[in-house]
Amino acid sequence: MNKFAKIASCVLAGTMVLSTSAFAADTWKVGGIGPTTGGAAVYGQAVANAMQIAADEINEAGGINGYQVEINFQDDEHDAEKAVNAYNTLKDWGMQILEGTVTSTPCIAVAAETLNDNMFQITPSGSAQECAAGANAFRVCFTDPAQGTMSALYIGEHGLAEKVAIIYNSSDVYSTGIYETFVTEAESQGFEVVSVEAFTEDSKTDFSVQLQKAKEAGADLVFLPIYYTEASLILTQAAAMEYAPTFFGVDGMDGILDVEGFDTTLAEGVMLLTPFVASAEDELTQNFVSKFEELYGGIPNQFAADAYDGLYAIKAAAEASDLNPDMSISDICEGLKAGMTSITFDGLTGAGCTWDENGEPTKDPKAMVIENGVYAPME
Amino acid sequence: MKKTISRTARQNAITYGIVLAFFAVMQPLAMTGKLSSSLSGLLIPFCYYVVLAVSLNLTVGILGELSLGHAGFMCVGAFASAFFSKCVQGTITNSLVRFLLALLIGSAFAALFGILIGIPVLRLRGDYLAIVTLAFGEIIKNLVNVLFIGRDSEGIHFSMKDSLSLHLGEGGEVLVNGPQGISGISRDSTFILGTILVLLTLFIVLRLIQSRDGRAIMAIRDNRIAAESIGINITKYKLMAFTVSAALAGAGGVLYAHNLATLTATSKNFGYNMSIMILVYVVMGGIGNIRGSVIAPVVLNLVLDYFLRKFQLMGDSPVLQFLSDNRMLIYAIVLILIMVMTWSPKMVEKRNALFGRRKESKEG
Amino acid sequence: MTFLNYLISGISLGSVYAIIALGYTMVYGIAKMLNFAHGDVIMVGAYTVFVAMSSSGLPALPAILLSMAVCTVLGVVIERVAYRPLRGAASPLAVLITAIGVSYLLQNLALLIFGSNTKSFSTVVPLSPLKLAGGQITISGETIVTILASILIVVGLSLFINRTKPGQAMLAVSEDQGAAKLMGINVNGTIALTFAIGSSLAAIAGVLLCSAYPSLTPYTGSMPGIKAFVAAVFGGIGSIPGAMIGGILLGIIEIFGKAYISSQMADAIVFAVLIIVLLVKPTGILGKPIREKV
Amino acid sequence: MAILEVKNLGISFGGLRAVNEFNLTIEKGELYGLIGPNGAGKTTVFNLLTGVYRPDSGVIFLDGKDITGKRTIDISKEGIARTFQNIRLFGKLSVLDNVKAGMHNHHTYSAVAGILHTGSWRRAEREMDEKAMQLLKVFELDQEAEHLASNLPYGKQRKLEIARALATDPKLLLLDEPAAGMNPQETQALMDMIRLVRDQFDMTILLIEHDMKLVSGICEELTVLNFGEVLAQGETSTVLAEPQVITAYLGE
Repeated sequence: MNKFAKIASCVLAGTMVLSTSAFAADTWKVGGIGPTTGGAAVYGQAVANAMQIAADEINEAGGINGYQVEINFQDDEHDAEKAVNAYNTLKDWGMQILEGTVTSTPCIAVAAETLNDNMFQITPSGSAQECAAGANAFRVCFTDPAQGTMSALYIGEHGLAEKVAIIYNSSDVYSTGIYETFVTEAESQGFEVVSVEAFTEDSKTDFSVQLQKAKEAGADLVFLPIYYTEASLILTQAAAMEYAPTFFGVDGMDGILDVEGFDTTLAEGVMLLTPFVASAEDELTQNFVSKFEELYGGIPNQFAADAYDGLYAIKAAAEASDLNPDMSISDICEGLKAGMTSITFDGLTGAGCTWDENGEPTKDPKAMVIENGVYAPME
Repeated sequence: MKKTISRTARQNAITYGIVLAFFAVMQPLAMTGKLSSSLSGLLIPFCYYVVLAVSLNLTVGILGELSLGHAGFMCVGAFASAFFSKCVQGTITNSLVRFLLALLIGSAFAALFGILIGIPVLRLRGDYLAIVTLAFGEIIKNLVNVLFIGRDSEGIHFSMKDSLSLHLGEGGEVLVNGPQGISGISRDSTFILGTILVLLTLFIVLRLIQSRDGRAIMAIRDNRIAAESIGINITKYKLMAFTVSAALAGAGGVLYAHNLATLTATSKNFGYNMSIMILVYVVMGGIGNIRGSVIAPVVLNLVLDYFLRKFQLMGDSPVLQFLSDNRMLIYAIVLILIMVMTWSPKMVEKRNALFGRRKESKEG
Repeated sequence: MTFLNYLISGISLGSVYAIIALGYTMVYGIAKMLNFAHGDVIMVGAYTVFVAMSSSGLPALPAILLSMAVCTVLGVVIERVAYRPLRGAASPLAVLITAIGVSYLLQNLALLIFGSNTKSFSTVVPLSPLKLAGGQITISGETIVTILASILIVVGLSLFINRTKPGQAMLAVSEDQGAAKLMGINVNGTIALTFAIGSSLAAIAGVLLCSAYPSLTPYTGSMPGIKAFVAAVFGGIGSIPGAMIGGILLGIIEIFGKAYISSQMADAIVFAVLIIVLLVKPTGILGKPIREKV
Repeated sequence: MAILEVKNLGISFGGLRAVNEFNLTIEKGELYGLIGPNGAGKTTVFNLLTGVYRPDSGVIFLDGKDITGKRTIDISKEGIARTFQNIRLFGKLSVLDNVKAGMHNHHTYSAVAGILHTGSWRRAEREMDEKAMQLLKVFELDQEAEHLASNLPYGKQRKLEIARALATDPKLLLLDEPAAGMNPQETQALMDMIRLVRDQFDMTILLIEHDMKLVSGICEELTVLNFGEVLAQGETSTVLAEPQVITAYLGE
């Protein structure tokens, strides 16, 4: 025990030394937070990688207002407490701007901290309403309520179905948020929600019951406000039981075609609302996708695109307000807030995107349908 | 016999002293802003992890039963107290009063669950008890995730399906929102309150151990049949230890809930992962060794959330970068190494040969 | 008809739990330790097959054999490096915590090597689904193979343990390690062999798990591992037929809970049933009652 | 009046009649022996007397009170204490605490008092300490009061177990093979000690023993069990001379 105590005191002594780190303000220090380990690692890693790509591009082109950008990405294991730890670590590093966090719950916890510090925060993919509640907080992605409403509207307006079934993840904030607003909007649309079934983080291998219920209720469209990992299993299992309704997803569905080893014919005819399409022909997307593939392997998903856009939005806003890294964190925040609401931004996830004072983006999702293994725009 | 009392009293004083010394060093530094953000952000987590580890040690080390559902009690305490705080945020504005009431409510709820679970479950033994406590923790987590409570002018509404089923009227507010849990909780936890809670936990646990009841609990641990033969009520004392442990875990949960702006129940924070994490603290600090349970959580959290994160900032070396990028991997290796070094009979033998056999007499 | 469909789904899911539980229960029964890393060995087995088939283009059977070999070696190495030094430690919890460390280690190594992207696992089962009642009921090839494999493993393990010399040694070790040693049994060797067999079973389980539910990440093994552990306890941990029965029952309960009570509360239902079963029968369905001698 | 009176006691385990029609009367202050070959049901009798097993038939009276079918802890409160064939101490507790645990039901205070260290705690703990040290002195364990029970040598562990049983302040003390594993010198010392316990504490003792020397040396009366049945009962010297007893023992 004594030895343990001694080691502990040494550890603490070391800690004190480390805590005094001076930093020079000749670069932009942009922090990132997201899960790079644990079950949600795929999203955090995508964001970390895309931020690095964007930063390298920006630096090569001369930086933001002539100053280089430095990125530091910290793991939050998709946990609120760890996210705050990560945030504090980044503060010690000298972070001036936060791009994060990737997932909603940690984002809400960190948003309370950034509000307190008046640190500018833009979350690439924290979609819960509260993620961008503070005046200092912005987001790149749509909110969950927006996605739910838009999906129901789209299905209703285009008369895609009469009977709709929903399968959602009841232990996930994102999924539950979309599901609830979808149902609310559905009431005023010309279709009926005939079956609502959930699954949880701890039992997401077998979906036969949920599919069986949808089938029995005669649903001709199944709405999947979930991520593509589970969606790929649902498609496989639906095919096995020869149930072939239209599957309609949201931005979390993006990435399904790139699951290594996935039989993409199963995804044929799947529809989704997403602001980003990796196969788009425009130069911006092509450039990003090819860089991502080259550096990290695999096709970038929605999260990566949001993160890439996020950093470019910061750049645009900083340039609009003519900021430099010598300013205080709070001044940078005020400047970026002003900048964000004034810019019109063309990015991977939409052209002509603007932000309001609540930090919410205005852009159009693209409705896509999977045809011959690739996305095709729907009309 | 005088000597016995004074020796344990001295040992306990050292334990309290460690906590107080830590507080005395950290608090002024944190107050004056000399402490790095990352370290001051860890101070409250240190407190609740210590409370959780010490309380679990009561079950594992003193009662001698393996519980894998400790986070379940933490979850009950956290949600009960956060719900309370959320409800009275407008009416009780003094954060200290609110926190103390929340602490009482959180611990009381956790204790209640401790009794409810304990009565049927404590008849089981060993690994079967472990698996049932794990099951209980998972049930709590699952139920919290489908719990929706809202409030409007008509009063409190409740649903186990979704927030739409609450049918809230105009201006209604969802207080507990299923997987999104409770957000906008007043952040009433402070390092001072945390330290007081740690001291209180130590006070209760250490004094309980040295009392007649503690003796009975440890007698059951060492030999159930003999304990019964001298007239010790097994069920009563098992339940007592289990309930106190649950109540203290609930108190830890209260501190946790009021430290972050949002409270959700995931497998990371309230599932078996957390229960196992707390067990790691207990075993690493020494089963039945209360002081170890004070030190181990602090050291392990420092390693995982402080040093491994900081390595990256210490220089441009690719080695440091690798360590930081793979902190969970390094942590796993550190965990295995420490376990093998401290517990393997061969290592223990070597250590005893090196340092003499004083360890033996210090136990208990 | 719906009921039958649910029943079949339950059996399909249960057969996967069963085959994982078999490895769990065997290691528990003989080495008397909860090997929390078992689920992660399953994940390693699945990745091995995935890499062998998709990158090296091996056919299914050699890939599975390779995966069994890899997992066997892995199991023996884990046992030697992380578990054996703690045999005879002052508390059995020490090795439990080490097992948790090994579990974290395997997950994070896989994350480092294979990345976090989900891999879709293509099935190794060439059987087409069995259709009954004019196509209203379908039993997938994976389910048939998994059940057959489980039965084969139950029979094979039972024969091995009861009829062979190393099997008898395992029995002796499981009864009393000290006494077994005095009888001249190589306890370390026997336990290493147990881990070798348990881990090669994990490889098979991994392949079948991912064939039935084709989604592979570094964390794939963890939750099914816990569920299989629950299944093993259900059936009476240490009992080989018990693991199979427990696994299938668990699958059926999970599916029925989802279908007839609430899909949101499936986990709570499964675990509540487990608690009730253990309260009625404290050592599981086929577990031997513990009688303490006074 | 008899301290212990057992009539027609019996129990079966899965068809096997482990103890059948067992009768026994022990007077206050007596040193009584229960002997018999292995598997004769001696320890089963102890387990029936202490409530570990519930008898199928028969009654047990302790000091005139019917205690048949009561739970172990209640029987302990009524006044039967025991030791075990394979020593059962609280290994991780100190020697002193082992004895104090034995006084569990005699010096009580609430858990809250124990945590707040109120007057009742102080009084009870002080009394317990004093009494326990006295007991330990009798058993020559006072020097080891602070040692962990598991660190004591075998012989002293046996003594400690007796001390702990006495700490419950029993009317009847049951000793299950107290001399098991002891050499002749130790057995001799043990015999002296058992006599001492009887005299000093005015105790009634029922003991199970294999060691004939010990039995014939200290027991005033004997019951011989064989296959769960009473083979012979009465004064020690008479019983040991009975031919069926000799056969049962030689036949073992």
